[in-house]
Amino acid sequence: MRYERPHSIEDAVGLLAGSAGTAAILAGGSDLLVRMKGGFIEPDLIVDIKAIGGLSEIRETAEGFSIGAAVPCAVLGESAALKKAWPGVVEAAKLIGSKQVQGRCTIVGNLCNASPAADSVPALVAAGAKASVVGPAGTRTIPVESVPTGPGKTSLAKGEIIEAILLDKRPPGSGDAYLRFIPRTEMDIAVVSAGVNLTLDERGVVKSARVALGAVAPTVLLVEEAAQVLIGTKLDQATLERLAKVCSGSCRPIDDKRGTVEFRRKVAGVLAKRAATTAYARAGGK
Amino acid sequence: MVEVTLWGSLGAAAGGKNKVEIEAKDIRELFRKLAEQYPGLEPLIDRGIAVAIDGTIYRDTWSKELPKSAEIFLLPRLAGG
Amino acid sequence: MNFDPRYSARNFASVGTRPIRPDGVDKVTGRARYGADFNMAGQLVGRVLRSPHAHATIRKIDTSKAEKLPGVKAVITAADLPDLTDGDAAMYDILDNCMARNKALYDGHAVAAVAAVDARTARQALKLIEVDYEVLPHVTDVDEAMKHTAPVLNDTIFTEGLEEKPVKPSNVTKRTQYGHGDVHEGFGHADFIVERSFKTEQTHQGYIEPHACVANVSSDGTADLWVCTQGHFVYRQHCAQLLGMEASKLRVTSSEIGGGFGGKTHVWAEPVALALSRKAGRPVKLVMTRDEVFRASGPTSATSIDVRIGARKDGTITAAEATLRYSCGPYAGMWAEIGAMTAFACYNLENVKTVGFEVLVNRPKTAAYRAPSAPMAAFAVESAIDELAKEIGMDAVEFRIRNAAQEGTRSSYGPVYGPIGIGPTLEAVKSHPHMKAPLGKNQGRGMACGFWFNFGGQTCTDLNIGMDGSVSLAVGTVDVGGSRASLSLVAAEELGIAYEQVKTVVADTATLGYNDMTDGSRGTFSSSMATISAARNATKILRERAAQMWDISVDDVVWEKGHATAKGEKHGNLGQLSLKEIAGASGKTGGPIAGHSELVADGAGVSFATHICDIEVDPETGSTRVLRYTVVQDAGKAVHPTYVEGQYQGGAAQGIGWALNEEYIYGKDGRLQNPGFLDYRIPVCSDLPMIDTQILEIPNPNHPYGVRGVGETSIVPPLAAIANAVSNAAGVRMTHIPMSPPRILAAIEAERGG
Amino acid sequence: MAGVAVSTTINGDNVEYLCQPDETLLDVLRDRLGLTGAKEGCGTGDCGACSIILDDRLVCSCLVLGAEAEGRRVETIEGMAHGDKLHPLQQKFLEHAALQCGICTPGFLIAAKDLLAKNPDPTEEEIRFGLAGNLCRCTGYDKIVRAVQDAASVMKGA
Repeated sequence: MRYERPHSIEDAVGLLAGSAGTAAILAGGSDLLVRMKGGFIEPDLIVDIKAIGGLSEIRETAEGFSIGAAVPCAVLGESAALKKAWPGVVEAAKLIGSKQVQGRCTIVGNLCNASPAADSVPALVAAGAKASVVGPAGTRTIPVESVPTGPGKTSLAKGEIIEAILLDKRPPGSGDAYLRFIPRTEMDIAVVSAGVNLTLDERGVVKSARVALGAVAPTVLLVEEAAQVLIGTKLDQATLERLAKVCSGSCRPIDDKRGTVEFRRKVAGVLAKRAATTAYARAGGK
Repeated sequence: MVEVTLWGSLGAAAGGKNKVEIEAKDIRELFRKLAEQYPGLEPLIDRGIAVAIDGTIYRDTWSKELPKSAEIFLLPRLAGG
Repeated sequence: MNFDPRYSARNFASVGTRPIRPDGVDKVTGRARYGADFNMAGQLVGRVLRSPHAHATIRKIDTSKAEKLPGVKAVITAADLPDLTDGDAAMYDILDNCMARNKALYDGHAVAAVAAVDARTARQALKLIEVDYEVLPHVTDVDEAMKHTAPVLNDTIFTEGLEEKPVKPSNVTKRTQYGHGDVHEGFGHADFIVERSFKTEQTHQGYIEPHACVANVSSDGTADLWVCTQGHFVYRQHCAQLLGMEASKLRVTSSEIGGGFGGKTHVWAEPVALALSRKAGRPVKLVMTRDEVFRASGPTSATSIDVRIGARKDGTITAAEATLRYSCGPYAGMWAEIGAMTAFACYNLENVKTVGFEVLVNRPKTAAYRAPSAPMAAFAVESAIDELAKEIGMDAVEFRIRNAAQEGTRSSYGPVYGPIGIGPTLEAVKSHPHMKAPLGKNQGRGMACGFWFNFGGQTCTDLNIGMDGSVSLAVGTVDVGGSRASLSLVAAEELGIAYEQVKTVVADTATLGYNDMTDGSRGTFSSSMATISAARNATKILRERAAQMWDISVDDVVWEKGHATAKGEKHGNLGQLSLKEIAGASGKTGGPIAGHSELVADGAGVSFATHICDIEVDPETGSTRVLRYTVVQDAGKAVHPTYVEGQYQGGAAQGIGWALNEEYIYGKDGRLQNPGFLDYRIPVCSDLPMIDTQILEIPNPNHPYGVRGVGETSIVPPLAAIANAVSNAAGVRMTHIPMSPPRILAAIEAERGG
Repeated sequence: MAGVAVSTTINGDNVEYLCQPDETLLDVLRDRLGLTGAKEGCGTGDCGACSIILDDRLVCSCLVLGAEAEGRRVETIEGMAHGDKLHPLQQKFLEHAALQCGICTPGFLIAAKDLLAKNPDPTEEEIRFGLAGNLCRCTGYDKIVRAVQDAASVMKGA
């Protein structure tokens, strides 16, 4: 086993592309080290990307925000501008693990771990976030929802690294929210979760919407039909009930140690309702 | 003479009796005579038996005297956490 | 010898104060050494290979490849731990649990172990051990295991305690029965009868420190063992017996212990570490991973309980019965029996009957967990009691007060009670402001009672007085939660000196007589009794020495407030001699001054508690929040009230976790799905409110200071108290613990739907 | 497997060590440097007993590789007291009996220190959520929360 700490993204890509055995990217390590401890993975090469220039920064660009792959989630919460623009994304990122884990874990790691229950992913999907991917063949930008392809699996090719997550600038009248259900108040993996992102017109009518559900299918679900339910409404009670019904109906959950099919279905709708209500208020709706 | 109540599985080992009368001044004598009169109890006594004297549970105190009018109960020896 | 343990009222100077514990600074600075914090020169790393199957015959184990791996110094299997138990069935079970013989009986059962120069090599070696398993059908559910169609774990088991000996083996090792009166007749007099079935899932003690030890066996047949344990003398006996050693040649030192709660009361991997060290000729350190702790060390029973209670309109219970089925893991236990004994212990019942069934399942060997077996029985009984009170239309507290046991009551497990505290705890609850606090929407209040026996047992202490007058107290009960502070207070009290003059340590097995372990809430109860006895023996010597110094008769010397005082007119001018002065002269008056005590600290006295809690339920998700929690419990006499409160709070918190979220989850394959703190959900800080405590002090007549055990009872009421609160908040009766959100939501939905 | 040479700062002292590439910082602290104050309760970041501060961030040292400490600042429980003067949190933990078995205590103290550094005047709820990454099985957290509250008021006054 080798441990490498390259100083450029090109070197990192080169190391990963050139590795003969199992290679792993180390940013926060909060998933990787757990998997190593459990004997689920024994990498031949660990590429620590934290020394690469720029990867540990949140940049505000003309288009919006670029969150480097090595930025710990705790830092997201410390960025006032990001928190103001994308409160739902930040609250999702801040729900991953404990304070201790917050100091290490990253949203890119959360995305690439490809767990259907990952906290930040439904919020990112609802936000329409994109991933900037660097690889041997160059750079490409893809929607975050196309990264995980199933539990533990991603669409990234050998040698590819997500260097940053990109979030758009916010039009006025926008708000997002993320809620998850856990049995305790902290430290759990989401049993089911919902991210909602809305933009309202001047009258408070929903103009555009994205609704994403976590832990109810092999990957995070972007529920187009749910967005349609919201668009054109002021989130009256009937709309919220319809939203809940659509969300519950679109779930394809499983029974496991964290919850049952019935529970996930039902609570997905409840959380979608509640997240939508919060997002609406954040967008300035009344 | 003290009247001794055998509880739980002890009764079965003493031939189905749940009360026996024994002439015993202390726990040691009680155990010895019980084992003599009811051989089925011997392995259970060896494994450990608790004696409740007027509601207070004693584990292995052979020298503990049995007051004449006392209520004597034999109980299994318990585990604690 | 001739120690009189009877209580006598007195004014305390030290006992009842709240000083800082003697081991405190080491623990806040990281210097305290726990099981895994000790190392020896040349030590090897021990690791255990565990069965991935819930039930399998071990046909063959080939260790040859592992043995050839460079860096591997020993590989052992059951062949290296031969059966030396000589017909002692309980020890044989412990041995088989340490290292499987013919069959692997649960997911995580040890089948082989290695010692290697480092962890990596040890891990690699485990992978090179080839085990040929024949996988057998398994059963993990307690009710399923009782069915005649269930796979039988051990075909030598024929249910004990039945009128006729069964002809076929089964998973039910024993049936036991308790009670008195005639329940059939009693139910005939009832105006209301509540009948319910309950289930509780298996929980783990959840101590934060995994099992850890360092074993060093020397070629001369002596050995040392450093280990985290609740009873190093017991571990010594177990290990010596299993390894064929003389007990005195095995010196066991108890490290600081990072929690036990019953789970560190018998050996798990320690004999394995010793066997590895014996084979390798080097010290071996063996530390369990968290995964191993969950898969292979002491959970409590899963249970299935039927309860039936009847009462008259006036609120008098006329009959109560319960059938209790407790899982034991793959080895016989007495867990259902304890449940059967404790179930109705809070009540004064004319007609009561409880029946317990001990059930074998393919799960880890059940170990004691804080008041073992009592919380589940209390959950079932106290839930039914609440429901019955509702049917009668009586207040839940009033109903319990009306039926509470008191001095003279025949307990449901047999004996007649002496002075007990159930009534006073209920009265305290009745008048507690918590009971009158307003509740909001979706909020409910519940209360429940709990009982535990408390134990005494063999105890030994040495109290040595230094020439400077300072006192060192050596005890043999492991300090799991501050007992060194309590015992220092007791020594100071009895000698009449300052707490700071006493330093209490836990001695190793070579330097003190045998002590039973710290279980059954006995640590402070027993060792304080032995400490008082030792101090009184020391005081006798102090008086003799003072008499010598004054050249008067010892009969004229009394011990008061840390001083020898000469009594009688002719000694009026002698003044006093302090302990320090007498100690300073000890070299001339006969040598060192010490007091010893070896006794069986019996008469622990039973313990009762009543808890109140407020819960909010989210009716849309089944989520719960504990809003307020109050513990009322009898301590006899609180030696160090802060640590008594700590026991109350800790037990309540464990009970809350059990009630709401903690459970072992097995897959269809019989493997444990959640062997980690991520999915085995013990309460985190933000899950809990402050836990208020009220200490009642009803002196134990069998302890000089009136002390009772306080450690365990506090885990007994929470399951029921929370179930009653949830039921009051959500309007549904919860019958399955833990009341996880999916279970609560399903119950609410079922209620709505039906 | 080639060892990684690491030069770092631990509790203000320069420290150099050689570790394996897959070795956690917790193992390095405990097994190579004799700093056994940080405990391994789970090895998966779920219990917080191995909490340390790494460049002003509270982390679980079981989720950090020893190799990653290169050039960084590590603070452990062993560096919390100043000589024989305990940190106010340490003192208050003793006074409030905020520990029973004490295995979680170093982790709690480090986490509480980090919490108060970032939020000197936390509410009870902020303390509870701030310490949610540290498991305690003995105390029910009551006395821990009170000790942190008391320490916060002492530190504000200082």
